[in-house]
Amino acid sequence: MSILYDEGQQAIATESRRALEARMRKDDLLPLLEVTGRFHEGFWTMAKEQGWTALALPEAYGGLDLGLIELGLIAHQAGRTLSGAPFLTSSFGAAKAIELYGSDAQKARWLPGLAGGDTIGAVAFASGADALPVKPGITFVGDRLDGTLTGVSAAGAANVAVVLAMGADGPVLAIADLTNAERRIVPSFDNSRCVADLHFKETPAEALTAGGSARDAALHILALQAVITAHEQTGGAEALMEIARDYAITRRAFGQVIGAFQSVKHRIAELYGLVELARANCIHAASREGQDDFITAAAAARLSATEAYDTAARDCVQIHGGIGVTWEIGLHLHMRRSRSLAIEQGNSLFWEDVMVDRLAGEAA
Amino acid sequence: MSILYDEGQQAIATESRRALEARMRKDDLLPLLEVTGRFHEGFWTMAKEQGWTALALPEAYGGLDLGLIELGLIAHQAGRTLSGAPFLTSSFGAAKAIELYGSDAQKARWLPGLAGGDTIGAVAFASGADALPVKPGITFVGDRLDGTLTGVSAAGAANVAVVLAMGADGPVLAIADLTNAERRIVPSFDNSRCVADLHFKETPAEALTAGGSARDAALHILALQAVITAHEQTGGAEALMEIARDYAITRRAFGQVIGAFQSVKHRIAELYGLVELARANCIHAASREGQDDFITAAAAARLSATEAYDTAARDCVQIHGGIGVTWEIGLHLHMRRSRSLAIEQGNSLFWEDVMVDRLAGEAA
Amino acid sequence: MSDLETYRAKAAAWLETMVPDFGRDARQGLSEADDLALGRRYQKAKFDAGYAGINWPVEYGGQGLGHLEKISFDAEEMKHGFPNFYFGISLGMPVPILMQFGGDKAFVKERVLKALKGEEIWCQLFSEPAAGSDLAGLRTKAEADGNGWKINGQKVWTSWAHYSDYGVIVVRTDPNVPKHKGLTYFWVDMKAPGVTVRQIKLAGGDSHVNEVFFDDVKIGDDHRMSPVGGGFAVAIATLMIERYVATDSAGFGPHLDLFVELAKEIEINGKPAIEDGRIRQQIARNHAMRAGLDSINVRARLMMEAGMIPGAEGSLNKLVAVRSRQKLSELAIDLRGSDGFAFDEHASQREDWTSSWINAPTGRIAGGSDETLLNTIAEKVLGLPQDHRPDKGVPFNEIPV
Amino acid sequence: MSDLETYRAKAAAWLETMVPDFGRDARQGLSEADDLALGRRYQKAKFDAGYAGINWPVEYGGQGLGHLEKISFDAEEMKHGFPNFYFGISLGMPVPILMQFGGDKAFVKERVLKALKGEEIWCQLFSEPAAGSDLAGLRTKAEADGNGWKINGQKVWTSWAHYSDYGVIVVRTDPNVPKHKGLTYFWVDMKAPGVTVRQIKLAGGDSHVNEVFFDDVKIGDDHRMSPVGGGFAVAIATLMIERYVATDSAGFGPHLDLFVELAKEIEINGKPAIEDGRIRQQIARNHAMRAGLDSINVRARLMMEAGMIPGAEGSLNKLVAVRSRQKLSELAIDLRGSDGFAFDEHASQREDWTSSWINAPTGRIAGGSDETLLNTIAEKVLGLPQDHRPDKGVPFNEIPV
Repeated sequence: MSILYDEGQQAIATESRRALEARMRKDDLLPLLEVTGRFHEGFWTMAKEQGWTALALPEAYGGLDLGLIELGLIAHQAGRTLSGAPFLTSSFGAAKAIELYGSDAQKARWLPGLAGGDTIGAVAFASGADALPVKPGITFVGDRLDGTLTGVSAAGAANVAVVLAMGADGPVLAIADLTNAERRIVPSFDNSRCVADLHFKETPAEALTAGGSARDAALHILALQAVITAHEQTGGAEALMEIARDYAITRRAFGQVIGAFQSVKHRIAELYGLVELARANCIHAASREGQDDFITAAAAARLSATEAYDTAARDCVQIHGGIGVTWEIGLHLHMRRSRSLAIEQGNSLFWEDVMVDRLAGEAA
Repeated sequence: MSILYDEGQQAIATESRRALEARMRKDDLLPLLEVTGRFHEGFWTMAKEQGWTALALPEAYGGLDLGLIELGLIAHQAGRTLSGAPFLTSSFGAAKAIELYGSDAQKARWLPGLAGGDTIGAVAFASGADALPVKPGITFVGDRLDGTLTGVSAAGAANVAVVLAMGADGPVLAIADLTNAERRIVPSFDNSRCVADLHFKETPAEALTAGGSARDAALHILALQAVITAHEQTGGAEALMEIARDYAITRRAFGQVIGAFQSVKHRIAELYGLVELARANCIHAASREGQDDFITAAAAARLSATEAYDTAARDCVQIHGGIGVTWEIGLHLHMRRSRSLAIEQGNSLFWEDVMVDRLAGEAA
Repeated sequence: MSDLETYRAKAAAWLETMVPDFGRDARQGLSEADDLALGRRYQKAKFDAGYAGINWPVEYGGQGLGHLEKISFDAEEMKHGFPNFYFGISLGMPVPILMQFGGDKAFVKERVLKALKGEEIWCQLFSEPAAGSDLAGLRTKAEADGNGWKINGQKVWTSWAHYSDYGVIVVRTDPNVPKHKGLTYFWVDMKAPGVTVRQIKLAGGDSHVNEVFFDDVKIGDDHRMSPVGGGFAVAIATLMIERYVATDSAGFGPHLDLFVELAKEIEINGKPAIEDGRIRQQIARNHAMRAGLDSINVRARLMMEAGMIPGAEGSLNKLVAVRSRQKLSELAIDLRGSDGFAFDEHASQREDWTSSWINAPTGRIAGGSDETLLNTIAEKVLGLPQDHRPDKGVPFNEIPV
Repeated sequence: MSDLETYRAKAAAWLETMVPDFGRDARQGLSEADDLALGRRYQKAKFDAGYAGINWPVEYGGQGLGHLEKISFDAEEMKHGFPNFYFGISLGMPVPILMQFGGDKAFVKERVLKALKGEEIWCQLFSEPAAGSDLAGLRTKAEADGNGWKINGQKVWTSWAHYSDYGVIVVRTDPNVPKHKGLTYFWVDMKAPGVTVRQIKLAGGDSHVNEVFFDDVKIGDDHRMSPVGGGFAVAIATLMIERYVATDSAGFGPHLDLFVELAKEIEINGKPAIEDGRIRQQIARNHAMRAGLDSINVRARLMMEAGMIPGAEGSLNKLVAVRSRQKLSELAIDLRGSDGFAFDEHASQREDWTSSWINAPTGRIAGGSDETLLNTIAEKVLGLPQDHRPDKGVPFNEIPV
C-alpha cells in the first residue's frame, strides 16, 4: 500500500529542502571533482546537526526511530542539491546491518557513533559487475578478513565496513574496523563519492550472521540502501527536469522560447513522467519495509529511478545545447552523479534479475 | 563491400515498381484478410509473367541466373505494395535448398516448376520461437516424415516443402511433396500469407543433406530468405514513411499542416533514418552471398529491417490519428504485414543471437 | 473493516451472483444484438440492486454515495467480463453532463432514469473528419431556424451511435468569430429525421464507432445546453470527465502475469524464455512502470478519501501504459514465433496478446492522443508554452483549409 | 591494384614511418604545449611528404588530387593517434573558405601555405551566447569605421582560438533588416588589439573551446569575404563543409569490438556477460546500426568514384552514431559495476568507455545538434515544412529578446 505523507513527514521534506538549498552551492561542489579523498564537509556537518544520521536508527542507540520513508525524504532533497557525500546511504546501510544482524555488544559499539555521524560506515558487497556475489572474493577465517574489494563508495572516508566474505561454511556478513585495512582511493568521475579499494590482510573482523542467511541478509541491506539511493536519484532527476523547464521557458531561439518547440517540450513532459513514476515507486517501496514484497518494490524503485536520472541527465544537457556541456554551469555534476548512483547498490541488470526471479516465483 | 546498382538492376527496380503499382490495390488486399486459404492471384501471375520466380535460379533449370541483389530489388517493391502472397521468398528458399544441396535428379524434378512459378515451395524449419531447432521435432526415418510443424508461411498453398527433420544420425534437410501431407490452415491476422500447420504421417520424403552440415545448410537457406524478407520489410517501411510524410504535409490542425509540429516532423525524419539504415544493410547483405561474413550481414539486414517496419507501422498510424485505425484506409495492412514478416524466417531474438555468436567468435 | 471495505465486500458478493447469467461464459458465442439485450438486462439488475449511479444524486435515481464507492464497485465488476461496455460512454460523460447542463428538469430526470436502467443509450458527438485533436476546428453547423436550430454536417468516431437514442453534440453557430468562440452545445434525438449513422470498421475488425451525418436536422432551442457561443467550455467539461475515468496500469491490455506465464512456457535456445536477459529486462521494466502507475492510482484514491485533490501525475496513466502495452504485445508475438500468426478476432484485448497488439493503436489515439497528452502535461502541469497556432484569434471562416 | 589502392598503400607505409616520432606512444605524458609543438612538426612532415592539402589546388600548395585520395589517407592516418587535431578545424573549414572567398590572392596564398605547414592556425568564429542553433540570430556587430570596420561583441565555442593566428567571423552589419540579411563575413587577426580569448572548460575537464571577446577591433575592408549583408551564404557554405567531413559509424567513440571484449571479460550471475541476452541485444543492435552506416559511407565513396553525387542518407551518420554511442557507453560503465567508477580524464574517447560517455553530450551538440539534424532531414530531404519562426522577416532590432 502506497502512503500519503503525514504532516511530520511533510515537515521533514520542507525543512531539509530549505536547509540544503541554503547551504549547497555548485561552486563548492565543482572543485571536489578535481581532487580525490575529499567530500563536502558542510553537507555532512548539516546531516549530523539536523539529525539525519540518526533518523532511521533505534532510539536505544541514539537514533530517532523513524524509517525508510523519512530518510527517503531527506535523500530526495539531497539528490536535488547533489548532496556532497555518500554517507547518508552508506552509514545507514552499515548501521542497519548491525541493528538487524549484530549482537548487543556490536550494536553498543557501533550504533551510537553511526547515529551521531562521527562514525562513517561503508557497505562493501560488490565484486565488479556482481552486486552480490554468490562466492564472495574475500575470505573470513579465524575472525580475520583477507582479500580486496574494489570500488567501494564511501570507503575513502569510512571508519567501519560491512562486508560479505567467504567463511569456512559459506558466506558471512562481517564487520571490520577500517583502521586495520589498507585503502587506496580510486580517481573517479565523481570524486566526492570517496570511492576506494579496500585491501584486507589479516584484518580483524566480526561476524554478524553466517550461513545461508548471510546472503539474504546482504540482499536485504542492499535493498534498504537501494530505496534510499532511488530517492536520491529521483531528487536529482526532478531537479534536472525543473532546470530544463526553467531554461526552456527563458532561452529564445528563432524568435521564440525554445520550450515552444515540441522536441524540447515533449522531452520535458516525458521527463515529468519518468520522475513521477520513480517517485511513486520510491514512496511505495519505503512503505513496504518488512513486507513480503519489499525486495520487489525496492527493485521497482531502483529501476525507475535509475532510468529517470540517466534520461534526465542526457536530456537536460541536450536541451541546453552548448552551454550545457560547460564546466561552469555544472550540469555535469548531475550527469556524473547519475552514473555513480547507477552503479552504487548494484546496476540495473542486477535489479532486473532480482525482480524477475521474484515475479517468476524462483529463488534469487 | 556494398555495391552500386548497375543499369540492369536499376531497370529491374523501376519496371517492377511500375508493374506492381499498376496492379496492386488496397481494395483487393483488404478482403483477403477476412478469408483463409486465399492469396492475391494477380500478384503471383505477375510474378510468373515477369520472370520474378525464375530470377535467382540457374539457367539450366529455367532460371535467369541472377541473384540476391536482383530478387531483393523485386522484394523491396513487393513490400512497398504489400505483395499479395509469400511465395517470392518461400519458393526461392525451397529452390535454393534444392539447388545447393540436392541431387541432379532432385533439381530436375523440382527446379523447373519452381522457376516457372507453377510449383510453389515452402520452407519449414521453425518450431514456435525456435527458428532453427537443434533437435527438430519431426522425424525422418526410412524416407518417411512424421510429426507436425506449426505456423508455416505459404504452406497453405505450397506443393513442396523443405524441412529440417531428425534422422537416425542427426538432423536432415529433407524435401517432401505436400500432396502426401495434411495441412490445416491457421486463421491469422495476415491471411494471405497462407499460414498452415503441416502434419506428416509416413509422408514420403527425400534427404537433401544430412549430418552436421544439415543445420548449417538450413541456416544458410534461412539467411538467404532473411535477406529477401528484409528487402520486403524495408520496402514496406519506406512506403509507410512516404505515406506519413504525404499526410503530414496535407492534413491541417490548429491552422497549420501537422508536419510543422516537431512531434510529427522529427518522427518522420527518424523513420527516414531507420529506412536508410535498413536499405544500406540490405544492399550490403545481398552483395555478400558466398562470403565469410554473409550470415552476419544477413542478420544485420534482418534486424534493421524488422525495426524499421515495426516502427514505421506504429508511427505512421499514430501520425494519422483516428483515420489511421480505420479498416478502409488500410494502414493496418502494413501493420499486420510488419508483424508477419517479423516472425517469418526467425524473429529478432534469433538473429541477434546468430549475429553475436559470430561477432564473439563462438559457434552458432 | 472500514465502511468502504464492507461496501466493497458486499458488492463483490452480489457480483458473484450475477456471473452465471451475465459473466464471460454466459456471453460466449452471442451475436452483438443478443449481447446488447443481455447487457440491458444486466444494467437493469444493477439498477434494481442499487449499483447504478452509485455516486449520482438520489433525486436522479442515483445512490448519493461517493467516488470511492464507485471505483470500488468498478474494480470488482471488472473481474467478470459482464456486458457493460455499451453503457460506458453513455453513463460516463453525456448523461452526467445532461444532469449538470440540461434545462428542463423533468425531462432530464426521465432520461437519466432510463439511461441508468439500460433502456436508453446516449452518445457523444464531438470529433469530425477535419477536427480530431483540434476539437475547436469542427465544421458541423447549427443555423437559427424559427425558434430552434437546423443542424448540418458530419461527426465521426462516435462510439455506440448505432445503438444510441440520444446524443450530446457541439456545433458551430457562428463562423465569424475565432474558432473557440463560435461553438454551442446541444442534445439531439438520434432517431430524428435527417440523422444517418454509418458504422466504421476498425483495423482490428470490429465496428463500435460510427460516422454520423446530419442533414437539416431540426431541434428546438430547449435542446441547448450552453449559452450560444459558449459550447466549448461544456465540451471541455465533458472531456475532463473522460480523462479521469480511465486508469489501468495494464493499458487496457493483458496483465503482466500473462507475459510471465508465456515466458515460462516458451523456450529460446533450449531454455525457458524467462531465463533470457532480453525477456527479463522487458518484464522488469514493464513491472516497474506498472507498479509506479498503480502506486500513483492508489495515492490518488487515498487523497480523495482524505478530501484532497490528487496530483497531476494521474494524467500519465494512459500515455505511459498503452504505449508500453503496444511494444510488449509485439514482443509476445515474436516470442510465440511460428505460433504467433494465429489470430482470433473475437479474443479479448485484455487476455490475448495479438488482440492487444492490433487494438493498441486505437488506445493511443482515442480519448487524447499521446501527443495531446504530452502537450497537456507540458502546458498545464509544467507551464511550458502552447504550440504555435496560426488559427488563434482568427475568425473561423478565415482559417485556410 | 587500382590507382587508389596503390595510393593508399603508399600512404599507409609512410604513416608507419611516422609512428615512432609522432604516434600515440610518443605523445604519452606530454603537456599540451609540447604536444602542439610536436603536432606542428608532424604537420610539416606531412607537407614535405605531399600529404597536406591532398585535394587542394596545386597553386595553393596542395596536391591537386581528389576527395577519394584524401579520405583514404585520413582513414589510414586515424589508426595511429597522431597529434593532428589542432589543425582539423583550421584546414577543414576556414582555410578552404579563405581560398574560395578571400580577396587578395597573394596574401591568401601565403596564409594557406603557412596553414598547410602547421605554422599558422585558423579558427571559426560563428556561435554566440544567444545564437547557437539559431546562427543568424548573432549579435556581434561590425560598424563602418573610416575605410574599414570596427567589431564589438562576443563569440563562443570557438575551438582552438587560444592557439589561432587568424579566424573567420560572421558579424551583424545591419540590424535594421531581417536577421539573415544583415550579416557580413570577414577574416580577423586573432592577435589584433581588442581581441581577448578565454578558454572554456568542458564537462569532461578539457578546454579546447573558447570565448572570444571583440572590443573595438579595427579591420580593413580588405578583410571582407562576402558582400556587405551577404555573409549568411558564406557561413552556410562553411557549415556545409563541416557536415560532410565527419563520418564515423562509431560516433567518434570506441569500436564495438572493445565492447565485445569487455562483455567477454565480465561476468553476470557467474557467466560471461556476452551470454546475457540484454548485452547480446545491445551488441547486435549497435552492430546492425554501425554496419548500416558503414554501408552508406562505402556507397557514398563508390558514387563519388563513379562521378555521382551521394544521397542524403550520409547526413544520418552523426545523429545516429553519437546518440547510440552515449547509451552504449553508459552500459559499459554499468557492466563494470564497482570497477566503473574509475576515470582517467586523459584517456581517449575512442578507446575508453568512460571518456566516451562523458564527452558524448558535446558530440550530440557540436556541429549541428540532434534536433537541428532532424530538422534538416525533415525539411531538406523529406520536404516537411519549416518550424514556426516568429522572427522570420522581422528586422533584427525588433525581435524581442
